Amino acid sequence: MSAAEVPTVIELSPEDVRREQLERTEVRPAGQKADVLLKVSGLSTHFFTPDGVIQAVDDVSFELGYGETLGLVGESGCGKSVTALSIARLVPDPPGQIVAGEIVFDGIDVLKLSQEDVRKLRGSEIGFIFQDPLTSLNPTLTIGYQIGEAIREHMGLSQKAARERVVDLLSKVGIPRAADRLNDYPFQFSGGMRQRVMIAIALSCDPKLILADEPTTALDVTIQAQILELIAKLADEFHTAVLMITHDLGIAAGMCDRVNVMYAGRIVETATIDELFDDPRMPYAWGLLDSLPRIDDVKGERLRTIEGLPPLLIKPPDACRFHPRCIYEREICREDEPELTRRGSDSHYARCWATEPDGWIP
Amino acid sequence: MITYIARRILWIIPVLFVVSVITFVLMHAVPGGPWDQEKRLPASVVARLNQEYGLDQPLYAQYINWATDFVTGDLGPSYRFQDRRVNDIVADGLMTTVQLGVMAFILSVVVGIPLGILAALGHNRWPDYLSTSLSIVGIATPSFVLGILLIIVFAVNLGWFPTGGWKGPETWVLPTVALAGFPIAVIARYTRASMLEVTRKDYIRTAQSKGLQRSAVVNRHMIRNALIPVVTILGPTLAFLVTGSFIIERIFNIPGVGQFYLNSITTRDYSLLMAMTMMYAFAVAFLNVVVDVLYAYIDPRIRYS
Amino acid sequence: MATISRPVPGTLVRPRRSAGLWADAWSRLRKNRLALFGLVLVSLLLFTGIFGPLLAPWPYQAQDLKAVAAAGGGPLPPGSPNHILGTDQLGRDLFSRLLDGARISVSVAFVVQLVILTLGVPIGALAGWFGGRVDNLLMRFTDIIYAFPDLLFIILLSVAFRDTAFGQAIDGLLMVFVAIGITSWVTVARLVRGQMLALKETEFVEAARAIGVKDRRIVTRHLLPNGMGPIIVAITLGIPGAILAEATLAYIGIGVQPPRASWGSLIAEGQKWIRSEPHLVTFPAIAIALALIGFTFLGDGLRDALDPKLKGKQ
Amino acid sequence: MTATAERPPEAHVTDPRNIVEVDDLKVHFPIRSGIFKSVQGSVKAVDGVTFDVRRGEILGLVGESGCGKSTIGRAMIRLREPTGGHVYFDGTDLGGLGNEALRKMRRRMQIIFQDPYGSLDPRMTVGSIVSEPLDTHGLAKGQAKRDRVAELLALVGLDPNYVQRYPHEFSGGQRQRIGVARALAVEPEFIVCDEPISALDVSIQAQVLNLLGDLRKRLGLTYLFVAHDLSVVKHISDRVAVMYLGKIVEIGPPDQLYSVPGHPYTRALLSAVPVPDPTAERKRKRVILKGDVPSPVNPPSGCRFHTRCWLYERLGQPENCRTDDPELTVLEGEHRAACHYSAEAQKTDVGVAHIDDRPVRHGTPDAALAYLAAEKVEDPAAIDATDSARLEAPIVVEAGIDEEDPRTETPTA
Repeated sequence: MSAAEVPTVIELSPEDVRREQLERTEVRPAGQKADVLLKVSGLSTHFFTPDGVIQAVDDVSFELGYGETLGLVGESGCGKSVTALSIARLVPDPPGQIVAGEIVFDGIDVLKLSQEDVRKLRGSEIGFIFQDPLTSLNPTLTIGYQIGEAIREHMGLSQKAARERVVDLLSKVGIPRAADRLNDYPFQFSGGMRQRVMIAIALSCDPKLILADEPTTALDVTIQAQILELIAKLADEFHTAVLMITHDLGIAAGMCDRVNVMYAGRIVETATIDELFDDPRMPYAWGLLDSLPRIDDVKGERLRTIEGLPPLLIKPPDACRFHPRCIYEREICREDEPELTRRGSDSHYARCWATEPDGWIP
Repeated sequence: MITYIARRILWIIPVLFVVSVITFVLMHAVPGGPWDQEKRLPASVVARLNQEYGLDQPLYAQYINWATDFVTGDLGPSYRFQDRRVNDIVADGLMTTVQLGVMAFILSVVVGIPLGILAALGHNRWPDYLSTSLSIVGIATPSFVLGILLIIVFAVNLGWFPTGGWKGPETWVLPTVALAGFPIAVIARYTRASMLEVTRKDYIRTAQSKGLQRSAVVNRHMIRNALIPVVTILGPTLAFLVTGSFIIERIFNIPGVGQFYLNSITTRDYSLLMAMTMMYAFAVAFLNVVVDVLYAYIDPRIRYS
Repeated sequence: MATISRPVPGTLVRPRRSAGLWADAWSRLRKNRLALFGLVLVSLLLFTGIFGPLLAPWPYQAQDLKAVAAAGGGPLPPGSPNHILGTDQLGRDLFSRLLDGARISVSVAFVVQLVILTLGVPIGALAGWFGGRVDNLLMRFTDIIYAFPDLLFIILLSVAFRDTAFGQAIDGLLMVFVAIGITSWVTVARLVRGQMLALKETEFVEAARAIGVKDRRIVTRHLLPNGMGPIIVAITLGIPGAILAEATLAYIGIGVQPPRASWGSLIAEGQKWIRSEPHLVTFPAIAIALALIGFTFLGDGLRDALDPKLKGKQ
Repeated sequence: MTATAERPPEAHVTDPRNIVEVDDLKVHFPIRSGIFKSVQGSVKAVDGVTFDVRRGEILGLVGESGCGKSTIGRAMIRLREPTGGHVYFDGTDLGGLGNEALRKMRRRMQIIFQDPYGSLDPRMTVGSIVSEPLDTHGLAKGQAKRDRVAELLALVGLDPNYVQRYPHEFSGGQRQRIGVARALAVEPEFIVCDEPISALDVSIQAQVLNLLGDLRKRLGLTYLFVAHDLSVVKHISDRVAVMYLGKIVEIGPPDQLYSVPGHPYTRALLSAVPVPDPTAERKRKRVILKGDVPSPVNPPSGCRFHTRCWLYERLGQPENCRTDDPELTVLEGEHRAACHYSAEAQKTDVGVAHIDDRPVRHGTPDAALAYLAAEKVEDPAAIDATDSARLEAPIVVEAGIDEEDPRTETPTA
């Protein structure tokens, strides 16, 4: 894809052009085409604020297969939510804008669709589960109405058939006495129950993809366990792919087949879940894993931490975005940005000079 | 919910009681009385009148007399218009004032809310600028100025409407518009701000993520939620319409009850003043209850708690 | 001096040094064109209110009978020699009278808000801080004041007291100011109470209590400074209401007495001449409008600039 | 303490090894409703809790939101007035202290809050925030105060030149450090850490956790560490207490409590915690609790957990779970649990199975550690409170607290 094809607002620097010229096919092994539900390539979403341009998502590429659960892991502000919103073109505009990239969902180029066609995709083919189930549900409409809305919009069911489907969905997500609760309002439910309602909304039209944006962050652990199990079970039952956005590596470990680690708007490592945990190839991922206190820790051991703070995305660091916090950095890290390159297996890629085959850390 | 309404309605009683006591005491505490008119009456006449109207009794006794009559629906005799009962005076003008207030209220809601919604939907584009300019004009123009301007332009210069009176629909237009100008502006501004606030809510993003049509997102998700805070300013708006109507009545020569209020104060027409105050206080308190109930109706979180 | 951990490397969240929230608010306000326009209007009003008599070409009550007689006995139109905005039928210079009106409006703004501040802030603060019975009592009381139809109550107070010793000791105009103040302090009291209640529950106030900071100091040092923003906004946005109330009362002949000129009474006088000399109404009306717009824009701008919702988030 | 002298002597005998003793503490919040706003009931946030905190230990307190853990923490330093029971701080009944005595006592006990945004006054500079405790207790004035503030900021790892800045200029982790500096200013003995890291990002959490651990070693502090994250609590605590619906259901040393939990709720919690290890996640035996936590207004009769208890179901719903509220009873040594069937609970392996076969610790690979050693690059894990060379290296404090610098008058001005 050339720079001219996408609506760009900012001028591309020579460095950007060079990056554009790199072959994307190298990033992902060939031969998976038929199974790919979602292919994101070179996605950049920027926010144009009075203080400057925030490069929330910058040159992000990944693929997601049918029925697969892919993790998108990173700290707050690393661009994982914006990535999800970009896929459904829900980034608030202004100030946000998708400035570059290509999103192919189920064979459709999402960024080329008209507003009306994207709308038809949302809710029917792509479902959303948001972080805070209290604020994400409309306080003044009954949950029966809120679940039925998308069904009536996309599936064209009759009032009665839609109602039946809502009751069915509600019992599927584990809400007791579903038929009696259709006319209740969100505030009459507990946090966990509200999130079940959100899941019912996301699943209401049998979508091919669910974008789950920190779906359990606002919940207690026992409720989190319920919700995670429910998502896993239903994703399996409905054969739905899930993009699981989380900051919690534990959740990723339990839920995902593959994981993308994001840092400062970039994907810095992508691997199967086992590869990431057994042989992480990027100091940021090491740091994340190291800094988690664990139930099987030896008591009193100091945690190895990542020093410093994530950068401001108005002016991200040059070259490798992690280098100011990295204790392994060398001159090249300050001068040139590493690409996502293959490590070990066809599914394992990392963006780090130090762990390149000819790097200083084998 | 029913206990809530009951509590609010019961609360009107002590409010009215305190309002009546304060007004009663204030009124009697100041010098002068209903008989101090252009020509001085002989002291003996004043004494006789005082005795006849019970004004020679101690203040608390007078209050009890008044309150007993008030509770039984007797507003007492007018001191100024000595051949008339206050009940009759009020009955004559009340409907006119109520009609004016209600029409102005409906006009401010029917114009103000859509104006605010349009402004928010066309945020930073011409509908916004148009609506905002209109509301600035509304806020910056006192009702008496608006009244005068309307008379000059539409009654005197264009001759479309009569300059005053209250004798049919064509006489209603200008006073209603003059009275509603300010509330329209306030409601429109408030609605706009509230709509813009709602636009940023998470549940709007949820609604969009369901792939609803824009009209559905706006109509079902945004407007209803945006109107909840707007309802809270309807109370003060109503109060403004109730108390502000007397000046419009004056400008347009409308035979409502408003004109009597000012008169009753200057002439110390105690019973008329009390009746007017109680009526206004009741109207304000009661309308506030109505607004709160409406609020609860729109917002299920309150309805069910 | 010993240390355990090293200073955290990495930058501050805000790369630029800022001089505190007030400075931040000011920089936000400066970017808001409407608010700046409001600020200009308000400054203009304050200036003319304070220095009006020095600027006025004539005393507000002086009658230029010669000019009136020369013009045929009626009011002079605007642009007349010596009378830039014309005169009324008594030959009094409209511009000078408008300046006097500005003085009255500025006094309303000040006196009324002073009454509101001295009554509303302490009472609201007490209710919010102590809660319980004090709070209940105050809130019931404000409910009652709310139920008084305020404009009528102001009329009742100012007319009824006009003839008392108190009313005669102070200016009739002052009486109106006090009456307006008495009817409008409850709004601020409620606001302050709400602020107090909310701030009382914040963790930084809890932290102060945990440290052992005395109650009085918590109120003065933590609660009031943090509650200040909304109070300032409420006061600013309350001023147009007070100016409007005064003008309305003056229009019906209550409060300011001739020969002094309030914008409201100017309109009432000019109304008789509206067909031949509309400027007698339009100029005071424009003056009122500019004052109301000025305070409203400034208040709106202040609200946006001080909005706590924008704080903490980037 | 003069205030205690006015009261009749207490029957309670305190153990000098304990810094805080909590005796049958209850904190209820009244609910008002109806036409006349009468009290209709109460939220029993803390409902009869007894435990001790030893000098120098870290007692972890875990539970889900609304279980009353934060309320206990606050009641222990009398930021909440208890409805019943007593809190003894170093032998003194806090409930019996008058205002002034309590104020003085506050020098000895402090709190660190969860929300790094809400816990710092946005209108005060960092300097005034940290020096407020010094002013309040008259601990330092003038130059001494400025030096002390700089020292405190350095202690928590902040650049002392930041005294004139405002909280909103800092990130969450840095703000939390300011909050720690404020708490340390009075040189307290006991600190309630109320979820101090749960609002922070993962990598920042570890920084603050290390800081708290280091400070405790260096200053000999005692913590009550309130958290909802079992892994964090295990990492830092000497003893752990688990709360459910206003009660402590299990308490004991982490080794025992995490490997042979005696309460079915503890097991359920353990099994619900996501483990950052895909192998363990696949292997673990989980119980997923049904439904939500019941309302603390009307807690269930008998054992409060029985409405959601998997063991209760497995044992065929024994009657005493519904009728008798179990007391905390000793399982082994200091390990106590409040369950009629703790023996059965301990027999299962529910929730803890994943701990067994975890030989590998993920994270920085050996090759990288070897590289660090060879290059003599500082490894963040190596920095420790016991690192004497580091402790003695003074922080060079530049302009900002220098008397001659015109930019800095009193930070508290």
